Amino acid sequence: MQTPPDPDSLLLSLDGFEGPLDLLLELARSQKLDLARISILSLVEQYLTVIEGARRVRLELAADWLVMAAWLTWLKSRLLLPHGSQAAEEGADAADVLAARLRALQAIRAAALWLGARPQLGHDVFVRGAPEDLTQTDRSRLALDMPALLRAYLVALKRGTKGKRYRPAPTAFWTVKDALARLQGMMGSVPDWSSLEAFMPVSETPLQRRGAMSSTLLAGLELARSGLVRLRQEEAFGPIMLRQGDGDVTEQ
Amino acid sequence: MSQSSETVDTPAEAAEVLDMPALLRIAEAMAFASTVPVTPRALGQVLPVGADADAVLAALVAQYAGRGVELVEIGGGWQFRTAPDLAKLLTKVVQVPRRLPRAAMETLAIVAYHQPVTRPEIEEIRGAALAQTTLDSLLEAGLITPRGRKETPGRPTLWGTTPQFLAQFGLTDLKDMPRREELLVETPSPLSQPEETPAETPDEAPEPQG
Amino acid sequence: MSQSSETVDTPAEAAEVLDMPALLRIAEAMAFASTVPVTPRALGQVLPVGADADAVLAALVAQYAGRGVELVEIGGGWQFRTAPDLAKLLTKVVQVPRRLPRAAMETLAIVAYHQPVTRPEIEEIRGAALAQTTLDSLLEAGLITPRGRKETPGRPTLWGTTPQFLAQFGLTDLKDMPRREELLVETPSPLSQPEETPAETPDEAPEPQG
Repeated sequence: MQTPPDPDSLLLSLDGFEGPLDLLLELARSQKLDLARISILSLVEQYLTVIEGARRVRLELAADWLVMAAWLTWLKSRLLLPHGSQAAEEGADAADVLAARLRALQAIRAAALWLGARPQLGHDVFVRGAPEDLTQTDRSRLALDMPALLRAYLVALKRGTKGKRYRPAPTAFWTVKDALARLQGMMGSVPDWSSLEAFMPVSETPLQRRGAMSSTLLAGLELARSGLVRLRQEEAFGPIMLRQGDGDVTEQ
Repeated sequence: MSQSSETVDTPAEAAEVLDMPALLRIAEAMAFASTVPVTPRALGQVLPVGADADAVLAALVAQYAGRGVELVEIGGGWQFRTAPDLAKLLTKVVQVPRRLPRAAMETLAIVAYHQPVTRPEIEEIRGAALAQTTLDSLLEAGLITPRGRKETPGRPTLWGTTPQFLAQFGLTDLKDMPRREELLVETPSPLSQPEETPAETPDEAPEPQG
Repeated sequence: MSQSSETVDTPAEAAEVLDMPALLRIAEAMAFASTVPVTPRALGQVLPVGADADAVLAALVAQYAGRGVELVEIGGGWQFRTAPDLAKLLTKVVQVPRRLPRAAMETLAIVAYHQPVTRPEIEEIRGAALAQTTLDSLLEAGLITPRGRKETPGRPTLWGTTPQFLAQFGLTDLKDMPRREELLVETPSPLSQPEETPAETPDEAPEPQG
């Protein structure tokens, strides 16, 4: 049996261990190389000594360390029992499980070392630093399929029938109301027969002009009905003349 | 021997300087791994003291002459490049078909179902203005073609689909397209040609089959 | 070989098939240009009909043996890499990322041997909690990847290694990793061999996706 490592030296580097299993493995490795033949009991005692020492110095030990300590205390009590009892069997089984876990961790640690020792890409070996791209992208072809065409058609129809369809900007027409106001306003300043066109506003388009013509005619007829104006037309399609009326409704 | 002690420290290093294959290995690895062309100056910093970087690079160029990759000078440095005759052989053309923009797809669908159809009619059906670029892209792709003019004021161009359209969609005939009635659960407000089944319209148009 | 006139159309093509230096040029250029290891199958598609891609690759490996750049087998294909002994010189000019810390290397080893494996299982084997930063660093390096979920309560994510893992450590296959018995210098335990033998796990683990 080799002498166990100085617990104080381990205590100083407790933070360096990745959990209780890591510490146990380190203790086992310092005890004997052959993990299969280590004395679990002696390992348990070493761990408990380390933790006990650590608690004296630092009270705020991580829960992991203490849970493992509690379990190992239980294991130690079983391992100390004489052989043959059921409790001693339990202890032996638990010791086997612990040994197996340590071996598994040992294997993983060895695997990590094996991996780390390999020439690593980007660390020890390098691939081409400036690779050439020998692929060309041809986007000349069209990806067309019938479902997409039909979907597009339905979307178009839906939009078209939603009243959002294209309409020309509405034209401002000269209303009868507008024409009435204008006629009444101009009446006093027109002494004799004048063409209906003289009472029309300036129109921008022929359509607007025709609209204004009919509105003014309607307004003139309305005023003629109450005798305020008199209307006259010499021939079919000829110019319509208008003058101020005298209240006589009967005159044509 | 002691005279040359200023430039060459030990006999072992002197041997290293003179060993051209070893220098070529270093230059080769560096030119390969470097992300930028390797200048003689950069190589000189890696080679043992006393080695002639220019000479090493020249030897490396000679070693790779006529091979599948060659060391070529790029902007004052040296870099491995695929031999031009092999670049053609190794270049893979990856077909990435384009999708038509949504507006073009809708326009194409309307032309297919309503042909022969004018641009204002397309706008009326879509409920949106039709950009000239959209029409142009369909023309360029050879999917639509003019089919005469409509005898209405302004005599607008009538549009129809092409044999290329049928080929692109894997159709033998426009009649293979689903009928409008099959597509629509509720018939939308009838447009300029209400009772017509659009798929049958091309009968009077030029033959679609190529 | 020229007798097989069915496969070889002209004498010129037959000559091309037989001309090993020309075939080596093609393989060389392809392996240089490819960002991923070149498989014999991929090379075969570029070589003239009748050429033996495996033989060409073997000849190319021999041609580059001992040089500054070597052709090595990685994950079922072949890739040019700088010779490992030149690392010290090259790291002067090539940026090298930080090495993975011990916790990350051990976690990676556990994933490699026990995949697919859950995070709680990794923590169980290491006997320590797995820091988020450790998992993140392995994911960022592209060395591990999720492989679905384990059908147990909580459905924890299963982890496995990637093709990048093989590339990073220069492995052809997960089977290249040593068996557990080879890793442990001790003689195998005569009494209690645990149920699961971790070193055997990779054989039944799913093949890494290509």
